[in-house]
Formats: sequence, C-alpha cells, structure tokens
Amino acid sequence: MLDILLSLLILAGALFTFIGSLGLVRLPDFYMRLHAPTKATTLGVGSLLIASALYFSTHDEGVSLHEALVTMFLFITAPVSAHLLSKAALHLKLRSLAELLPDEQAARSKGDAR
Amino acid sequence: MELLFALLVGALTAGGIYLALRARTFPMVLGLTLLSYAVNLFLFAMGRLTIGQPPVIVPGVSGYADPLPQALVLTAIVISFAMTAFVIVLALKARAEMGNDHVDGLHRP
Amino acid sequence: MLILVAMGLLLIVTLIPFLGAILVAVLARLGRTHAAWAAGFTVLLSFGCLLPLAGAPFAGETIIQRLRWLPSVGLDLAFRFDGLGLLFALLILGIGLLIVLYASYYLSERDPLGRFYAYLLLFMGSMLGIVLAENLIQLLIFWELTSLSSFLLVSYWYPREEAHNGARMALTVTGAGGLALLGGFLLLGQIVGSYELSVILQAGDAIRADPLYRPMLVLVLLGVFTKSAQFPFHFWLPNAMAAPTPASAYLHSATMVKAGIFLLARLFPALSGTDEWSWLVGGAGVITLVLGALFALFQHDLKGLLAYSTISHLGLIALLFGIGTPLAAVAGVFHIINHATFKASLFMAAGIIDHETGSRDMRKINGLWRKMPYTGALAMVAAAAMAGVPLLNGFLSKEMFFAEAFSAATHLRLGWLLPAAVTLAGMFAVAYSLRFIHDVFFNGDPIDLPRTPHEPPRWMKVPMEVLVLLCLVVGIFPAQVVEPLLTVASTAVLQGPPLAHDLALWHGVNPALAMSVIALIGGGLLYWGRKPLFAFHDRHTEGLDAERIYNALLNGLFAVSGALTRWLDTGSLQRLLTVVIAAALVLGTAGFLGDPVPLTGRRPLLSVDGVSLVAALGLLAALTGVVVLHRQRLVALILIGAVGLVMALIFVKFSAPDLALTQLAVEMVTVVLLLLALYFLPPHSPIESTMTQRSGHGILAVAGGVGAAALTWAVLTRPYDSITDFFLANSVAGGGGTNVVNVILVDFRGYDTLGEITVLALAALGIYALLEGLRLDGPVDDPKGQPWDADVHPAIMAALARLLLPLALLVSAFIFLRGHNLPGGGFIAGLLTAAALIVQYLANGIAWGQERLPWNAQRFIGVGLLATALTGLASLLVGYPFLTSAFTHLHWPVVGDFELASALVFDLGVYLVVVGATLLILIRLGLLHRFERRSARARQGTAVSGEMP
Amino acid sequence: MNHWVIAPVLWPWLAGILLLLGHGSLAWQRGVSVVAVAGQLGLALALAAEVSDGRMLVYTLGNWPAPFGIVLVADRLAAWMLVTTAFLAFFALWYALRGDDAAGSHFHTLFQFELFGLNGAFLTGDLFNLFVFFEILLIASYGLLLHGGGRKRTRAGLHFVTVNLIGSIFFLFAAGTFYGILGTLNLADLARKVAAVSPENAPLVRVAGLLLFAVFALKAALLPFYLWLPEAYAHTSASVAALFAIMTKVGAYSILRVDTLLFGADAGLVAGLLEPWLLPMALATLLVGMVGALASTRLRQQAAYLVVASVGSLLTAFGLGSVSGIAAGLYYLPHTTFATAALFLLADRITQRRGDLGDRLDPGPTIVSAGILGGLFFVTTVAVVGLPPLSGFLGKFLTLRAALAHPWWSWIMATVLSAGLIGVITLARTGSLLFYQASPPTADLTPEPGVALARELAPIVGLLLLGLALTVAAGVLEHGARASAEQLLQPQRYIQAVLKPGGEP
Amino acid sequence: MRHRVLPHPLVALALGVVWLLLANSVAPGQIVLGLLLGWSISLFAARFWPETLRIHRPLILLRFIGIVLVDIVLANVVVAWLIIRSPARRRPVFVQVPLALRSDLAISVLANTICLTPGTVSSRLSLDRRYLLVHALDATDPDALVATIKNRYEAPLREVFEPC
Amino acid sequence: MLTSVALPVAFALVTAAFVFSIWRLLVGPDLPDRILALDTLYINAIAWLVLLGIHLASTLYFEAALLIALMGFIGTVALCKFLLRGDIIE
Ligand code: NA
Ligand code: NA
Repeated sequence: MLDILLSLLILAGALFTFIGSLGLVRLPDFYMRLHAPTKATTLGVGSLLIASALYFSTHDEGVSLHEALVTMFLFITAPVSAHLLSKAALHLKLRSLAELLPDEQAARSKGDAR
Repeated sequence: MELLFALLVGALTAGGIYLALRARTFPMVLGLTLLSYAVNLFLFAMGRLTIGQPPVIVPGVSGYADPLPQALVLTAIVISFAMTAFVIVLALKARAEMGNDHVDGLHRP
Repeated sequence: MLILVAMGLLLIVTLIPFLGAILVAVLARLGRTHAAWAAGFTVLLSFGCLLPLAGAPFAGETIIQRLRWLPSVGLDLAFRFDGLGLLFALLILGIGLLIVLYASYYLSERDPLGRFYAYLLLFMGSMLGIVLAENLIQLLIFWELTSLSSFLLVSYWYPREEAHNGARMALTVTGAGGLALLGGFLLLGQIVGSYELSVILQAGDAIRADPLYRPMLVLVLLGVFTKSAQFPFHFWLPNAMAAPTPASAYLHSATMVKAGIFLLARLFPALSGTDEWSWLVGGAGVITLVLGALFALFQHDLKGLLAYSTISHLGLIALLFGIGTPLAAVAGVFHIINHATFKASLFMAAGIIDHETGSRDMRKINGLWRKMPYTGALAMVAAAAMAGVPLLNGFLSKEMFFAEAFSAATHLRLGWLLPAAVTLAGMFAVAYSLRFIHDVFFNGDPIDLPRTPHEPPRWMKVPMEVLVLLCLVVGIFPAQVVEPLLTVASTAVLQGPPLAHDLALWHGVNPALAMSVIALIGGGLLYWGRKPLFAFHDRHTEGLDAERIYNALLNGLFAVSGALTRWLDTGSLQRLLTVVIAAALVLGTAGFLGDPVPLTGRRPLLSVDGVSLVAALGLLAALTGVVVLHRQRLVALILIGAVGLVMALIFVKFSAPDLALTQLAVEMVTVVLLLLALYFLPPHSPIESTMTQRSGHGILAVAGGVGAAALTWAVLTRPYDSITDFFLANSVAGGGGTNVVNVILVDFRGYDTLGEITVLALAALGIYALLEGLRLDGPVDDPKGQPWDADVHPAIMAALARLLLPLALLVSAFIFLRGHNLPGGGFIAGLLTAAALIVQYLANGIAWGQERLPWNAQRFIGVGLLATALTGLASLLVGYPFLTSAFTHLHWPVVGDFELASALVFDLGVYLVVVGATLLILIRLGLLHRFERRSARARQGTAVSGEMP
Repeated sequence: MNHWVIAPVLWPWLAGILLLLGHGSLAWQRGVSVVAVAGQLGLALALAAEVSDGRMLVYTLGNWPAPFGIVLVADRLAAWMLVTTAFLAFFALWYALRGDDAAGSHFHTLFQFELFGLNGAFLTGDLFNLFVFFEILLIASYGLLLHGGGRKRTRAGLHFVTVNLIGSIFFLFAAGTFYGILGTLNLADLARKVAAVSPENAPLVRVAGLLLFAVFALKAALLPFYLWLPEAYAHTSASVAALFAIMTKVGAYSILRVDTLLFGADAGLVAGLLEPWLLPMALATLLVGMVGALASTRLRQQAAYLVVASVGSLLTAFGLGSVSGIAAGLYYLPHTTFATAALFLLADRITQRRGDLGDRLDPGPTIVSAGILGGLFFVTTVAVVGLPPLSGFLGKFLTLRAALAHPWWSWIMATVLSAGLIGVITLARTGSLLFYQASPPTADLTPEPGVALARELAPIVGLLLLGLALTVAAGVLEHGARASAEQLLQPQRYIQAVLKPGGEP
Repeated sequence: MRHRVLPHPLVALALGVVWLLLANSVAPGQIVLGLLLGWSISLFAARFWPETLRIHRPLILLRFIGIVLVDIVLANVVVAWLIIRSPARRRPVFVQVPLALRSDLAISVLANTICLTPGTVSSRLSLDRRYLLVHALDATDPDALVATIKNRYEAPLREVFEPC
Repeated sequence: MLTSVALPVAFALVTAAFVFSIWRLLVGPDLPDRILALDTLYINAIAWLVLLGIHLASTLYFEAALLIALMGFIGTVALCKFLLRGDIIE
C-alpha cells in the first residue's frame, strides 16, 4: 500500500518535473515558457518531497518533516525568479504572442514618469 | 563510468585551456574557472569513484568513499574561489588602468 | 701576537694598500697633499712590512703563510714569498712609489687626486695579491681585482668617451681572460688535486701527461694572453691609454700587463716543455713581438707608440718563455725588470711632454730639446735602453733574447724564420725608439701646441731620474746590481738549482751580437726612410684589425641578444601561457612515454547508467556552448552556471555531499562576483586571434584535454592503497566527528585549512587594496543601447529577500553546527551567510545594507583568523603540538548531551573568515559601482560604455 | 615536541593577524612589522642552531602521526632557507619603510603573510600542504606586486597572477596523481612508496614528478617557464622586487627537495627522473637570462633578467646532483638573493634621481650623489655578476669545481663562463651609461646631506655587507652547505625521521 | 524594551519551528537550541526588517494558504495539460491588476501567490506600486482574471496584513 | 514496485527534463530564456536529489536540495538584475 502510494507520488512528481521542462521546449514565446517550470516543477518537486518525507518517516526511526522546508523555500524563491525573469524580458522588449492591454502602455509611462 | 569521468575531465581541461588562451580578460577568467573545475574533478577522482558510500561514519556500513581527496578538493575549491575573485578584480583594475580589457592592454585591429 | 702578525705578514702586505685606499679616500677631503702623503705612506708601509721577509729568498727559502678560508675545496688564503714574488713585489711597490710622487704633479687641480690614489692603491694591492699568492684561486681573485681596479683607473677621466670606452674594452677583454683562467685553474686543480703552487710546481710531469692538459693550457693561456696583450688580444692596450699617464706608466710597464707574464713565469715549471706550450706561447709571442713593433712605428700619439712598444716587448718576453729553455726563461725574467724600468720612465716622459705641451701628437710636437733638454736627455737614455743600445739594461736582455732565439732556431724546421723575425722586430724597435727621440725633441719646430713647454717641476722629474739611473746602472754593472735578484727570481721560476748565467756586456762576437748590430743599423735606416713607409701604411691600414673584429663580435652579440630576447619575450600573455602549457605537456608526455606500459590498469570498473551518461553529455553540451559562444560573455557565464551545477551533481553521485554543497555555494557567489565585474567590461569579445592562432590554441587545448583524460583514466583503472583507512578509523575516536571529510579539514589536516582561509583572507585584503581609489566607468545604457530599467530595487524582490534572510541564517547555523558529524561545516555555512547577506544588498542596495551592517570586514577576517590561531595555540599551552584538537561531551540539564569540541571553534574561525572575506570582496565591488554610477550620471552620459567591437 | 619548528611559521602569521586586527596608524604598522621581522630573524637563527648538529626535527601538527597528519620537517636545508628569507625580509622591509609601504593599504599585513607562506613552504613535509603554502605566498605576492598600482604594474600583475594560476592547476594534477597512485601525500611516505613503485605504475609517477617539476620550474623561472619574470619584477615596487628575490628560490628549493627526496638514487624505477631536464634547462636559463640582461633597455628589466640568470646558475649547481654541486648551489643561494635584492633597491634609488628618464638605459644628466651611487653600483655589479672577491665568485668557483665531476663538464664550464662574460659586458655598459656618459647636470646639484643619504642607502649597504659576510665566513658556510647537501642526499634519514619518530640516527 | 530584546517574537518562534524541521527532531536540546537561534537571528535580522511583521487574522491566513495550495495543484494539472496537448491553441495575455494593497510585503505575497497559481506570472509592479502587470498563459476573459485575482487573493491578504 | 518501476521511470523522466532544459539553455534564443533554463535545471536537480535520496535510502544528500531551494535563485536574480540594471549591487 505504502509502496504504491510512494510510487504514485514519485511518478507524479517526476512527471510534473518532466512536463515543466517539456514546456521549455514546446511553448512558443518566452513569457509562456516562463509558466512551465515555475508551475509544474513546484508540484513536481512537492510530490517528490512528500514521497521522501513519507519514505524516511517509515523507513528510518522518527518522523521526517524537513522536506517541507524545501517546499517552503521554493515557494518563496521560485516566484521571485519568475517575476524578475518576466521583468527582465519586458525590459528587453522580448517579443510576446500576447497583445498588451491598452492601459499597460499608460501604466508603464506613468510608472516611468515617477 | 570511469571512462565517462575521464572524458569529462579531459573536456573541461581542453575547454579551459582554450578559453584561458583568449585575448580578453573575461573569457580568460572563465577558462581558468573551467580549468579549476577540471582539476577539482581530477583530484576528487584520485580517491576512485564510489557510489552511495559517503564518508560519514554510520554503524554497519560496509565501505566508504575515500574522504581525503574530498577534503583536498574542498581546500582546492576555496583557494580557486579566492583566486578567481582576485583575478577578476584584477581584470577590472587592468581595464581601468589600460583602458581596455585586452590581457596585454593592447588594441589589436 | 708578534708571531701571529709575522705569520700573516704577507697578508698584511697585501691588505695594506686596500686599507690605504680607504684611508686616502677619506683623507682626500682634507686636501691633495694629504692624499699624496697618505698614498706614499701606504706604499712605504707595505714595503716596510715586506722587508723582514726579504732575506728569505736569498737564503733559498720559500715562505708560505696560510689562513684557513675554504679548506674543504682547497681554497685557503695562502701566500707565497719566493724570488719571483720578491722581484715583482719590488717592482710593484718601487715603481708604485715613484708613480705616487709623479702623479701628484701630473694630475691637475681639477682632478680628484684622492680618487686616483685610492684606485691606484686598490690596483697595487691586487697586484701584490697576484704575485704573493700560493693558491691559484686566490691568485685569480686578485687577478680579477686588477681588471676591476684598472677599469677604474682607465676610466678615471670618464666624461671623455675614449676613457670609458677604453676602460670597458680593457675590462671586457681581460675579464674574459680571467674567466678562461678560472676554467684553466679549475682544470689544473683537477689534474693535480690541489690549487697550491707548492704542489702544482712539483707536478709538471703529471700535468703534462694528463688528458686535460690541452684544454687547461688553452684556458690558462687565454688568461695570460688577454692580460699581457698578446696578439690577437692586444688591441685593448692602446685604447687603455686613455688613462692618466701615471696610471699608464704603472699599468703597462711594471704591473697589469706583467701579471700575464708573471703567470707564465710562475707556471713555467708546471706547464712548459711541450710542443703545445712552445707553439702557443712562442707563436703568440713572436707575432705580438713583430706586429707590436711594426705598429708602434706608425703611431702618431706618443702614448700610442709606447703602447704598441709595450705590446711588442710583452711578445718578446712571452716568446722567451715559449722557447722554453731555462736560459730563455732567465732572459725573460731579466727583460721583465728592464722593460719595467725603461718603459715606466718613457711613459713618465710622455706624461711630462703631454703635461707641458698639452698634446701627444708627434706630428705637432717637435724640437722640444731646446725647451726641455733635461727631460730630453732622460728620455733619450730610456729610449736607447728600449732600442737595445749597449751599456743600457735593454741591451743585455735583448742580447740574451737574440741568443736564445738563435739557438732555438737550430732545432726547428724553418727555424731560420725565428731569428729573422726577431731581428726584424729589433729593427722596428730601434726605429720607433729613434722616432720617440728625434720626432719629439728635434725635427724642426712645434706646430700649434696648446701650451708653451718648459721643464717640469723639480720633483716631477725625480721618478724618471731614478728609473733612468737604474737603466744605466744595470746596463753597466749587471753582475753587481741585478745578478742576485735575477738569480733568486730565476730559481723561483725554474724551481731548480740556481742556473749559471753570465751577465756581462761582452760575450764576444756571436750571432746575437750580429743580430743586434743588424737591428741597430736596420732600425736607423728604417727610420731614415720612414716617409714612404708612413705613406704606404696610411694607404693600407684598412685590412684585418683585431679591434674591429672585437667590435663586430660585440655588436653581433648585442644584436643577437636583442633579437633573441625580443623573440622570446614578446610581453604577450597568450604566448606566455602557450609556452607554459605546452612545456608542461611535453614534460608530462615525456614522463609517460619514458617506459611505455598499457594505459589501462586492472581495476574493476563501475558500469555506466543512463542518468550519468545524459548528465555527462549535458555537461559536455554546456561546455561546448561555453567555448563556442564565449564571445557573448553573459551567455558563457550562464552556461558555466550549468556546468557548475552538473559538477555538484557529480559530487553527489560519487558520494561527496560536502563537495556538492561547497560547489553549489561557491557557484552562486561566483556568479554574483562575475556579474559585478562584467558590468564594467564589454559585453562581447572581439575576434582578435588569427585563424592560425586559434587553431594552435585549439590543438594545444585538445592535447591538454587528451592528456588530462588519459591521466585520469590511467589512475582510475589502477588499484591503489591509501592512508585513508586511518582517517575512517580515527575520525570518531580521535576527531570526535562522524563526517570524516570535515574532521580531516578541521583536525587531521587543519593546518591546510588554516592556510586555505589565510588565502581567502589575503585575496580579500588584496582586492581591497586593489580597488582603493579605483574609478571605472560602467555603461549608462544597456548593451542594446536603451536606458537601464528605472526600477532600481524591485519591491517584490526586496520584500521577499528580507523574508528569506532569517531563514537563510538559520540554515547557515544548521549547516555549521552539524558539519562535524554530517555534511556541512564552517566554509559552507560561511558562504551561505555571505550569500544571504549579499542578497540583501542585491535587493535593497548597498547604502541600505551598509546602514544596517556597519561593520569592518577586515576586522571580521582578523577575528576569524584569531579564532583559529587561538584554538591552535591553546594546545601549545598544554604541551601538545599546534592544532591538537580536544573534545568532550557535556551533559546539560534539559538540553541533554552536548559535544564541545575545539574543532568547532576552529571551524567558527573558518566561518568568520569566509563571511568576512566574501562580503568584503563583493561589497567592495559594489561600492565601486555606486560611486561610478553617480559620477557617470553627473557627467551626463559622457562615460564610455565599455568598448563595442 | 620541539616548538621551535613551527615558530617561524606561526610568528609572521600572528603578526599578520595582529596587523589586520589593530587598525593602527602607519607608524604603528611599521613598528609591528619591524619587530616581527626582527623576531623572525631570531627565530630562524634559533631553528638553524637547533638543527646545526644534523638532527631533523619533525613536528606533527595536531599530534597526528605521519603520514596521516601534516608534519613540518626542519632540516639543515629548511633552516638555511628560513635564515636567508629572514635576512632578506629584514632589509626589504627596511627599504619599504621609505614609502613603498604607504602607497596603499595592507602592505605590512601582506608582507607578514608572504613570510608566513614562504616559511611554511620551506618547512612543510607534505605535498598538498606545500601547495597550500605556495598559494599563500602567491596570493600575498600578488597583493604586494600590485601594491601601489599603475598601468604597467597592473599589466605585469595580471600576467603574473594568470600564469601562476595555471601553475597551481598543474600542481594539483601532479599532487593528485601522486595520491592516486601511491595513496599518500606525506613527502617521506611518498619517497618510500616511489622507491617501491611497480613497473605498471612507474610511468604515472614519472608524469606526476615531471608535472611537479614543471610547476617548480615555473616558480623558479627556468627556461621556458621564465617568461613571466622580467615583466613582473621590473614593474613592481623596489622593496617588493627585492623581497621577490626569494620567490624564485622557493621553486629552486622545491626542485631540490623533490629531486633528492623522491627521485634520488634510491628511487627504484624512477631514480634520476629530473636529471635529463634540470641541468640543460638551467644552463639555457643562465644564458637566456644573461642575454636578456644585455638586451635590456631599462635598468630594472635588466635586474630582472639577472634574476633569471641567477636562477640558471643556482639550478645548474643543484642539477649536478652531487654533494659538491648542491653545496655550491646552497652557498650561492643566499648570495644571489641578497645581491639581486640590492640591485633592485639600488636601481630604484638611481631611477628616483633620473627624473623623466627613469630607469631607461640612456645617458642623462649627472645625478646627485653620483659618486656614492656609482660606487655602490660597481660593488653590487661585482656581486651580481660573480666577480671576485665577493661571494658570487666563490659560488661560481664552487659550482664549476663541482661540475668537473660531471660528464658534461665542458659544456657547463663553457656556459657558465660565457654567461659570466656577458654579465661583465652588460653591467660595464650599464654602469658606463648611467654614470660615465652622463652629461653635466641641468641644474646645480646641491649635495645631499650625508645623514639622509646614509639612511637612504643603508638597506642596500646592509645587503652588500651580508654578501661580504658570506665571503669572509665562506669556510663555515660552505661547511654548512656541504652538510646540508649530504643530508639531502641521504633521503633515508629524512624518511626515517618522519615516519619513525625517534628513529632518527 | 521588547523591541530591543525581542523585536520579532513571532519570527523567533517560527524560526524555532523551522529549526526543529531542519534537525528533524523534537529533542529538548534541539528545542532550546532552536529557540536560542531563533531569538538571536531575529535579533540580528531586526536591522533588516524596517516594519514589524503583524498577522492580524491568522485564520484567514490559514484559509488563504489552503486555497492557494489547492489552486496550485489544479494549476499544475491544467498547465501540464496545456503543455502536452496543443501549445498553439492558447491565448496568452498581459493584464494590468490595479492594487489595493499598500505594504511591500503584502504586495510581494500577492505577487508570489500569482506566480504560484494557475497559469499566471506577475510580471511587473509599476513604480508607484498601484498596478501589477500579470501575464496569463491562457485567458479567454482578461477582466475575469483580474477579478479573480482581486477577490480570491488580494482581499484575504488585505485582511491579514492591512485590516484598516 | 517502487524500486523496480517507479524509481527507474522517475529517473528517466527527470533525466529527460534535464535534457530539455539543457536544450533551451543552448538554443536560447534570448538571454532570459537561457536564464530560465538554468533556473529550471536547478529545479530538476532538486528533483533528482530527492529521488537519489530515496533510491539510496540516504538523507545525506538532502541538504544539497535544501541549499538549492534556498539559494539557487540567487544566480537567477543576479542575472535578471544584470539585465535590468547592469549594476547588480548599487
Ligand atoms: Na714630431
Ligand atoms: Na502563477
């Protein structure tokens, strides 16, 4: 039972990790590619970590919860990376398939004017 | 596995040498970094390759990787970090003093 | 005490002039007379010290005095006093004293007399050292000192070009000879097993039979020939005439050039008696004799004439020693004495004339007899002695010389050539002597002389008078005056019983007399018909000239040196690195190929798994990317990040978690560091190397890579035994930790770590010093030419970075505390702390960070080092070696067991140094930026944005 | 445990830490530095006295026995190097107090740490630890070399640093190979295992040995590795260049140590590994150095090339491999260190007086105090070129004498003597250019006050007096050098002393 | 006084908990050590924390976290599906989200949340901090997206951080 | 099932992810793409480390994952800041 649960978690985690990177290859513009890893890998790594916690809590003596920390740290840091990457891409005027909203231009010039 | 490892060391060395021989400071520093990677891997491998046996004493474990090369590589990493820092700052200094980032301070057409 | 002094008397005799030189230099400040008196006193003192020993040679004794110096290699300060030494010491000191007197009149008020005397005394001491040496190496030392001190004397009037050039030439030629002589003496010492003359002079047969005899002889003779101006090394001597005339008189009559002759005489019993000796010494002698005489005639400079005459006479003496018979040697010794006296007085005469007329050009100086008859008379006698006129000393030795030349000719093929050449030289000698008298004192009226000549001061003539008197006395009463001295000197030269020789004016009608007569008459005729000869000479002197060869050689040496040095040392770093790497590769390859064995060893190997293969390929791909795209610097940097990450994973894979952690931490800090730097550097590298250069670098790189791979493979496939079991076995029991890597770092090899953190600290200090006052312009626009983003500190990043700080510090503490037992430790923890703080600076800016962390990073580093120092020193206090660790388990209430280890304090030191150094480096770079940005803005974008290719 | 052994290493280290911690004024730093260097001299001499009876003192750091822990080994050679270094440091520092130290931060700290690195390198008995101390002395030397800055100095520094980083990479390859094959890092243990190496592994040990040799040759500036030196030494400050006179000797020391200990006659399959390389490279270095000096257009460049030549001479002597040869080299080592240091300092004094002309070897106006400086130049020249009567000549004599037993004696003699001749030509020309061909001074030269001049030139005179002392005490010193050489050529004693405490005969 | 000795009690406590997680242990020694470290680090970090961290409505925060976690799981599935199926048939947009939040921390948490949840990345915060530009991977109705963000995430965050 | 199926498959998937990231890293085309790829590589590394820990039943590699999670973003942040401002610490 535990074995199956662990296996599923591991497979799910690995799959999301895989899809995250797959997105890097498949998605057509940078802004879209940005979504792939920051999302998929969050859950991917998360599942793997849950599996790990489960595994070591049952195989070693004592509960293993420190895996939660990895997730916690990732939740703080990964979005910062994504945000800054996006910001940098905007700064570099990377081509996007999304049309910019009209007020985007306004907000931008407003923001810059300050 | 050993062959693969040897190839990596060789490739890092080759790349490192090539970049270290470039005429501008920045690629040269990158070359030196690659060379230090190469030599760190090499030094590490001198304790032979061991999988799944970290040198942390745990009762009932059959064998351990050779800890000494690991300690040596650690020292080497620190030293090469210090040296990289120094040489890159020196490159800046050279850029300031010589007006360009050619390793000889020259502008060759 | 007295005995001690007596035992070292010869040393004292030699040292006195050296000390006198210092004394004179000091006293010269008080005035010229003081200097002169001091110099004279020094010579007399040295002479006085020699006197107590003077009787010994006449009693057939050889005094040897010795001071231990370098006994293990046979080099003691050993002095020898025998007849030859006595003769030369008398010449050196006697003529030296006269020169001191003469020079005080000769040198003008403007010339620093003290310096002249100091140099002269240095030279005198050196000469004494040569002639009183028992040890050949010691002799050589003084030999070289004569070269050096004569350099000083010749260059005395150094602002004159001929003075410093002449001095350099003399030094070069005689210096070269000195070096050859060193080689020769070394070989001689090797043959004999000693450098002591007492041994060497008894070992003639062994020496001559030794296979090293020839090279040794050539080297020794090179020394002799250069010093005594034998052809083809004679050319320096006329150039050395740039010296003040008193110096010339001293150097080229009795001393410097005679040093070479002295050595011939000294080593005569040991080296002579072979064909090599005869041909080399005799050959050089006869050529020098003839050419010197020939050239002497054609000189217009008074001193030039005397210089070539000196060369010729030195050839004469060399020839005598070359003939090799005992009687010839005696004649040689005799001519040494005679030449010294008449040549010294002639030089003094030339000096007086020069002094009085302001010129030395015989074409201008005429008819001085009317102005200075007294000097003229003295010069005439001396010149006659030089020409070999009967009743003068020169006649006697020349007669002996002719006799020896004639008898030597009887047992040689084409032997008649020798007397013929000798007679020819005699004719020229007579001719140039005649010229010296007639052309100067008669021959019409002076032409355009700078000064109106008259007789010199009374005391300036005294030295000449003494010498001319000697010429006469010796010439007329040889048996009474010079016989005893000549006998003891000859005995010393020949190292045998006194030789029967007959010093008399009249030996009957014999071939020698005939040759003398021919020389006198022929010389007269030659001088009488000089005009066509001079004309002929003027037209045909452009031929082979040793001086020109010398100059060509020297220029060639300069040219070759310059070309070679410029070719080797281009100042290019790329070239330097290429050479170094290639050379190391050659050495390494040579090591392996020395004795080929299969590259692959017999160790069982691990199998490859897919993940590793892919990871390795990924690394290779990233690496290839770095190399291919390296001109786009930022891209290369990003790719290197990937390489570094895979490196860390490799460490994980092969059981090195500590290394993985370290690699990761260093990687992050390095990226920040390189980015900080990259801001000030151009974003792209231009193509600068040619295709050929790049191919060359590529080949070298591949060769290096192949070498490294082969070496790795070879080692990895071989079994090995290592000391590592000790660490595994003692880590817990002896080091108190289960993480063996950490225990090695802080305990087993803590000394390495101590060094390592010192390196880090020094890098930080060095960088601090390097960046002091550095101003760099960074680009005001980004590489695309648009302005930078206006958001200096993105708010989201700033807020979250702050949130992260305590967490990172906590993790850092965690990594630090567990390091002794589990992967981690001070270094990683330090980098983590530094990185966490750097993120604050990154997110919130440097001013913000500095405000909140007002600290002195250098002090921080110092405290860290101090912590390691104290842990190390603590063990000294309890009597254990430096860095001996201690640990104990404490039981605290509630908390439980707690391990307290000195290694932890050590590691804390490491931690502090790492934090301090890393922050110091990064913040310093950051400060550089801040300062710059403001200044660039202030200058309204005048800053250059790197250099775009 | 004899703590004298570690004292010369710890002392400058602690001084460096003190300098770092105390934020004292320049005067305070100078005071600490001077006291430290004076103490250093005392400690070095004390250690030399300790080992003068031929004992080898082994210091097991952390109380871990060899070959597991790191050991320091004080033998005659190590003590010899320490004393030389301390004397040199004393005078270099003295000179630096004239103002070289005030050109930037941390001069004294770096100076002390440089000594720490040097002394550590001389004393260590562990290959990897030697690497670490090489790095210490190098990083300190980078700081010192660049101290004060300036265009040419920075460029020279960049080249110096880079080439040394490459050298460090090679060192690690070499040390790693040694460990990978022989499983140890302790020099004595390595020596033992090198001697017993199997035919299969011998080529790899040779590779390691020759790579190590390449590294040391780089530090020592042997041809073809010497190219970094002229630029580096010519462009740093005088006191640093003077101190650097010992840097090449570290390489020479290491070559000697490794050659005798690891690849001596007892080394089995790899005996005499360096033999075919060392002597030819040394002779070529000697010639190239002298030729470079002759071709130099600047005084300091010339001095730097003379350092190259002196390395050639030194390693020629070591390369002979015999007791006499090594002894000759050891006797020559302090001499050439002091003499070249004096030359650098003197060159600086001359340069300072030549205004815009600097150290260019062109005739210029007469400089102030030309007489005294010229005289000093003459004496220094005599010392550097190895003319009698100073110790350089004795070194040359001892070397050539030892060379007679070598099969290539004629080549050695020809090279050494020719190089000597080129040296004479070079310096006669330089002296003549600087002092004899000077034009009349442009302005009235007011004579410099004697006291100031004496103070200014005292370090130079001190170094020259050391040369004189070497000459006068040649007997004693040569005896010491010979004893050191004998000790070196009996590696078994070293091995025994390190690996079997108390087993030292 | 409390501000100097214990400037951020909550942080200190949280750090203590994190420590226990790190150490994977609840031994008394670890608790003491964790609290000690939590206290000292919070003391040090106080310099870097200009404002005191106040959580006004802890329950709402917990609920918020729960919602976000669920959203993350859903988002991953959705996005994964999008990536695998047909990347071409998507409608990426940029939307401008006007912000009611004022504190940097709150805005940052919001931005983070947006990044972590369904197909959105917070791309740029205007310099006046009034607008957050968000990129959505696939949004048929941009206005609905803005509304969702404001209601689902911003509103609870306001209650937690800025209740006034 | 865990060791025979799940782990090998998981390793294969993570490895494939690794390959994709490297591909994007090399191909770009823009700098943010490469940075993103590097960032993703770091995440892949965490996944791999966790898998390895389970595979070897060892927690010794966990801190590496922790370190990446906590500090891996520094590179990304610094690189982005570089693109935005050039000057990363100002
Ligand atoms: Na005339
Ligand atoms: Na999102």
